[in-house]
Amino acid sequence: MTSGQCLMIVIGLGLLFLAIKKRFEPLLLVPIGFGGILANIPGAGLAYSAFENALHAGDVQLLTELASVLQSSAEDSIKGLVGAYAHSDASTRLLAEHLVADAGYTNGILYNFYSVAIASGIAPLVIFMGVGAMTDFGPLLANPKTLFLGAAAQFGIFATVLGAVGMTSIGWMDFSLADAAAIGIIGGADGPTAIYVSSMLAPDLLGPIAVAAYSYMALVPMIQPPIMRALTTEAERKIEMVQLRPVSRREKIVFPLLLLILVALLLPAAAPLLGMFCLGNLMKESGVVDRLSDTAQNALINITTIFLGLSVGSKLVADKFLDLNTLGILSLGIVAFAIGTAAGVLIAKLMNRFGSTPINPLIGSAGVSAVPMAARVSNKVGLESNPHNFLLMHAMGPNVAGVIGSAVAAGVMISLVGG
Amino acid sequence: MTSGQCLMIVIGLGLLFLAIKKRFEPLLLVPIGFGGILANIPGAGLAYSAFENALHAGDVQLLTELASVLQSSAEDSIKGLVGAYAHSDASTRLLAEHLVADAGYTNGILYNFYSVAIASGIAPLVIFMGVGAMTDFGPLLANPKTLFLGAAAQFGIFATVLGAVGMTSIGWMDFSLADAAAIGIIGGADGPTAIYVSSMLAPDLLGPIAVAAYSYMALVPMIQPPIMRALTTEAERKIEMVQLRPVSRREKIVFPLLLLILVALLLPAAAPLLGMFCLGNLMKESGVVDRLSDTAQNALINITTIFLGLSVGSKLVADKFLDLNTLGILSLGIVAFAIGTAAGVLIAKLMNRFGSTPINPLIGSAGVSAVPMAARVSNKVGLESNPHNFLLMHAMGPNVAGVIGSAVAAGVMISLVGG
Amino acid sequence: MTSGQCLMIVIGLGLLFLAIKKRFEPLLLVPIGFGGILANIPGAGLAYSAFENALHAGDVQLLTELASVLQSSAEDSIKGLVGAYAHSDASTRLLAEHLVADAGYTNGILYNFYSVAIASGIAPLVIFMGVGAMTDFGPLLANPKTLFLGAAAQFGIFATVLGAVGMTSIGWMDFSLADAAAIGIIGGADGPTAIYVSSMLAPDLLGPIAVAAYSYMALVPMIQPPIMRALTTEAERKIEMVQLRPVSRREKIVFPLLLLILVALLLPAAAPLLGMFCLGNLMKESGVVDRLSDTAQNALINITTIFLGLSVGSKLVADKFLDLNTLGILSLGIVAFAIGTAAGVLIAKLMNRFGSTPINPLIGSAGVSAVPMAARVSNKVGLESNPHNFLLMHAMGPNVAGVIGSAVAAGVMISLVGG
Amino acid sequence: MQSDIVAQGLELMLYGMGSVVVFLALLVVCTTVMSTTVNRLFPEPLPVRRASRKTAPVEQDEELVAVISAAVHQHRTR
Amino acid sequence: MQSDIVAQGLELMLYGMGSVVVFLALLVVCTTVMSTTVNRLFPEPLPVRRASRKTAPVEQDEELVAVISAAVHQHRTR
Amino acid sequence: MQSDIVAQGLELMLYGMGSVVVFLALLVVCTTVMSTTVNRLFPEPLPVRRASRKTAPVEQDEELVAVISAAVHQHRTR
Ligand code: NA
Ligand code: NA
Ligand code: NA
Repeated sequence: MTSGQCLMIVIGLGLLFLAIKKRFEPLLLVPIGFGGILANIPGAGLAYSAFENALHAGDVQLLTELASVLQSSAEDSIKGLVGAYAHSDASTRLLAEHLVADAGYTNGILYNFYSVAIASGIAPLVIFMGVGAMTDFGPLLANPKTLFLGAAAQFGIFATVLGAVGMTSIGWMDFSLADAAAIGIIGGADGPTAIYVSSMLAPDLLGPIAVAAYSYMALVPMIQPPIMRALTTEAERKIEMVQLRPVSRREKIVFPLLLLILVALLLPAAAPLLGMFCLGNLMKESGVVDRLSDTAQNALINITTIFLGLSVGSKLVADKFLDLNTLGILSLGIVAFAIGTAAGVLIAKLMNRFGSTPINPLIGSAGVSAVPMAARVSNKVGLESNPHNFLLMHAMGPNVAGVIGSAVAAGVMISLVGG
Repeated sequence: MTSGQCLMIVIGLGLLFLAIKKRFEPLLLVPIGFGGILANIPGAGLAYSAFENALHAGDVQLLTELASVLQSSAEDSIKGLVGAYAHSDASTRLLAEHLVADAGYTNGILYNFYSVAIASGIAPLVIFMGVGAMTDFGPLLANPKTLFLGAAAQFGIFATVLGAVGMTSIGWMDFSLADAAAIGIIGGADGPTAIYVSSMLAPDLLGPIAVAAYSYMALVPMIQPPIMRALTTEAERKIEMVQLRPVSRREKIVFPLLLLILVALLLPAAAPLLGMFCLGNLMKESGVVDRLSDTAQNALINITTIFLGLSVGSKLVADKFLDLNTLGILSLGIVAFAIGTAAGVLIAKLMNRFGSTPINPLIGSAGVSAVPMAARVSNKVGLESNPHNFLLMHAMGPNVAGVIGSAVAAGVMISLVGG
Repeated sequence: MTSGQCLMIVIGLGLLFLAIKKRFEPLLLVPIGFGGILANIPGAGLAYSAFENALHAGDVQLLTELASVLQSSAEDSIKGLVGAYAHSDASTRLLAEHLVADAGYTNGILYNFYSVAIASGIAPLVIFMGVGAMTDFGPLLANPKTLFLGAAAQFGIFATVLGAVGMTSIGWMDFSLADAAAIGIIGGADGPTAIYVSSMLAPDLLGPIAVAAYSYMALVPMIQPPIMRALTTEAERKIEMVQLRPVSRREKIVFPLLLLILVALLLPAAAPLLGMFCLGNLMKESGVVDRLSDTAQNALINITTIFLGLSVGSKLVADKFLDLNTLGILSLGIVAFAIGTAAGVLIAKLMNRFGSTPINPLIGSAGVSAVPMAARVSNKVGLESNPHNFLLMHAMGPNVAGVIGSAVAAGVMISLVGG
Repeated sequence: MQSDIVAQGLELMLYGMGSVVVFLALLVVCTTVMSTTVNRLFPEPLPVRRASRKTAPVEQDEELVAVISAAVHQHRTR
Repeated sequence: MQSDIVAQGLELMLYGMGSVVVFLALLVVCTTVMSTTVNRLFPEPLPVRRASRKTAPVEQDEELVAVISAAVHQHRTR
Repeated sequence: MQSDIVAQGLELMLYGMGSVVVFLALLVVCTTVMSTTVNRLFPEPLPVRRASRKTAPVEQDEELVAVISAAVHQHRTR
């Protein structure tokens, strides 16, 4: 066992501790942490492809053959051959895979899970459908202006992109623009969106990005309140908001379709994410396919979550995770959360100044999404200043707006950087 | 956005309206309609393969390379290259796929769903297993002669095949024999059977065939009653039937096995469909695997339905759906339903004339299947003439016989035309 | 229909009879028996790959082409071509597959199920996760010494390996060492473990091995009692055991992680099986992911069981199952159970002699696993001698230890023989 | 060729409809024979048990409903 | 090249944040229009039905709770 | 060669059975150590809580059963 594998197993156990004892997003961190341990079992190769397993365990003859197929010099290290493989064209890769298969090497089981669940893009989309089927757009429809708060909080995403490229330009890290975009999405506070984007733009960084996204989502009750208190006055925190109007069932049915049409017209790159989200929501609100909606919210999302978590865990393999970049990602991620929170609160203050109906700026922080944790934080901080002021339903508006906002940001990233 | 895509999105919204507002088979038409909208989002390419996405978005150099690989002239249009690809042998296709993959194009998500769920044949079979687990053969076993009504109603299928080839021979349409067979199956009034057959015999027509099948199944309460009234006298509609004998649990366990053995001996091409159907029914009736039976009727069939619906939706992409043939299919489909209904009623009248026990000819129309809608229609029309005459249980016999009948017809089609 | 197919259909019906009427492990034997019937439907080719279907149905020209691709003489029989295919390298196989695909042959549906569910290793692992989520390690933690009984009962596995190679050496059978190892695992009395090991070491024997494993597990109440009575005295059977101490929730959470770490350090080849088992158990005991644990115990394990059963059934195709080796496997399997039972009882007697706390040797037989049947047998036989002596909870310790023991044995086999 | 496809269609119709009718007719015969055999060899030991299994919860439910409605009545008339 | 990536990052930020704001602003407008239209054309026929559907079980539950707690009370004070 | 496979089988048996016993013996040791450590460092704070969590619904159920059976009794003896 290398020291790296040992360290990663300890990190996996640490994630399990946080998930089980501290209740940090346990639904994801239990399978991720466990998958991380499985991925680092020495000699088992569960997280490696057949090709990587052959490189780690193969004899000299096989390695020489592979090197000749990949037109790489035979003295190359494993890393060299992996690199040569990655840069070969598809037919050369196929040839190498044949050699490896004939020598009896197979994909590790976590590698298979990753291919089916994440590389194909299916698991995050299915989870997004389930989240859609659990989302109530009522508060958002009652007060559509809160969509601006969901937009504002996405500033954390783009500020982080700038931070990542800045760190690269001063030589601290080595991120490409695609890497920076994927790292920024951590600030969207939305697990499946972050996984979807990084599987497309920066699959190598998926492990740390997913771990950062879920960990910081769990830390929202610790990260946000100081920022919220620092940026608001006591008087602002006491603002009571007018009660939300009732929303008709028809509006709730039409809204996901409206959103879908807007996406179709303006932002096709966000269509998979927001499309599946809208489908889930439409299944729920239409009231005619309760069977499907229930399954999307239960059996299907649970099954997918297990395999998604294990697949993310497969990216915690030591030689990919233990890297200076991971530290960079973790520190950029928390900055993204902080900036998003601040931007949400500040824009809420601005809207309050220029709008007619009063807005408590504390609900601005809920715009980062992290549903429903961030909305609960808004409510809790509000109650500290005014024990009769329940902001929860008001904060749900920006909260679900934040989900839409970061999916839109994801679409923009993919269309600008991934093309 | 092309006008075709725009029209298809409107059609998708129309299907959703019918599903949600009019309750037209919402379990399928919600995902189909939604998938149809997703498939037509301009620039997203969700319903296209990597190859098609490359053709739509690729630069001149890639297109020239592809043309040379496919030995097609470089000036060919997209349609020409698609045709050349379809007629190439497997290794040429593989080569083209490599080129496309190296250029960074990937399959759309709906295309992937279609490949996994429908092209493999799995989704319709799994749904058929779930339907089997929900089917009660009791009324059929109590009165096996009603199987003849299930046979008679399949005449709609074969009459429609003749109609389709007739339309081709006079030049209105351009259907091959395989196309005609797949279109005819609409008359079977059985969604998964229609999808299964057309995925094998006419994948290009799967979109309109599935839409027609589910739409007309939802329209059964409007299509059937006038035909039933026209073909029967008031006296016939008043006929009361003798009460069904109780059926023992043993009979219900042996029946699916008997049906399976008969299929095995006589009609292997129907074995996948009827085999999965019998398995579902055996799981239910055996009473020893309630866990599996419950899952087949709930989580599994619901998950499969979502992906089946989206996959069918992927075939509603404008440049494949908007075609004169679609109009032909829609009009042939409704004729198939009408003929099937009429045949069922007429054979019931015939059996009534020559048999000893009275048969109300209204239950003949239930032979088209469309479980349990058609049986309810028989009951309702019967009650109009004789308010004390409940035909529902009597009509369930031909109703489930119709499922078997159209699966048998499907097997015959596949073995005769698909070979 | 060949006589072999006819016989196999009768065997399939026999398995269904045992499952439904005699309640022999119905959850597995219903889908296995049904799959066995489907696999032997003449002309349907449901259990064959596209290549095998082409060999059975193809014309002379195609067979000649295939023979030339596989560099086999054109006069070869089907068996010859299958052998040539199996021994070709991956690129030759790909070429043959292209030829076959171009000629319109496709994989049978059961063959597809087998590839996805078993050949990939996923289904047995998912079932093991579900079993882990249903397992209570409390009795084992209260009395860890019972792990030795779980170890002892695995002697049946290795004695059977010796028996299989012995039969080969005297010429009765023709088993390789890998075959012998896979056959031995039947003695582990653990369905998914047996399927997992034989899918890796002896896929050709998977059918009879799985059928033997599940049949004998169902026969545990008949196989074990005579052996238990023969090896113990009345006085020993009357021994009352001290009540088990309560086990804290923390211990139950730490135990699966402890087991995982030990596996990671000492036996990576057992990591997939025991890893998924521990994950399931951790999900249950942690109490923070009840959604996932419930799904793993219900929808997910049920869905997987259906497809696992059908996939095993695909290996009951006549020309692979009807073989002298099958008889050898069936007879070796029951010997394995008997030896495992005896070894468990004898070591329990030994521990009783040298240990301080009394152990009723009847709980030793529960070490073969077959959870919870074997533990119930221990309890029942104990009650015959002392009607106030409830051994059930005491026997659950060796019972779950037996699951761990045979998974460890599986890992040893795979690392020694499969490498 | 165009009349050819019509001929093929006709053939498909005749052969297909024939197969469906023959298959289902055979199924009628086999089902009737099976039902007779099963009911003669194993005369209804199970339907009764099943019925009792089914009615038990219904009775319980009825009882519960009776009890609760009685309690409601009592509650309202107090 | 290193300042180049910063320039690209800035561009991504401006264009991206702009797109998000424009898209969500448009969504605000469309949603407002949609809500107004829907509520004008189809004035709440459904919320009421839904409300009744929702409240029905609640009322029943309350009644049940009342009945049972009454019974419990009676049972205890006996 | 035929005695060869027997030799291999013997070797597999000895090595395999040995591994199983050693592994499970080690598991016995580790489990015992783990249980002692856990119970010493964190003396049963949880089992109690859990027990209470578990028994609560049972008590409620018993109460409900008591209430309902009382009502049934009352209902019958009226
Ligand atoms: Na967000
Ligand atoms: Na039908
Ligand atoms: Na065992």
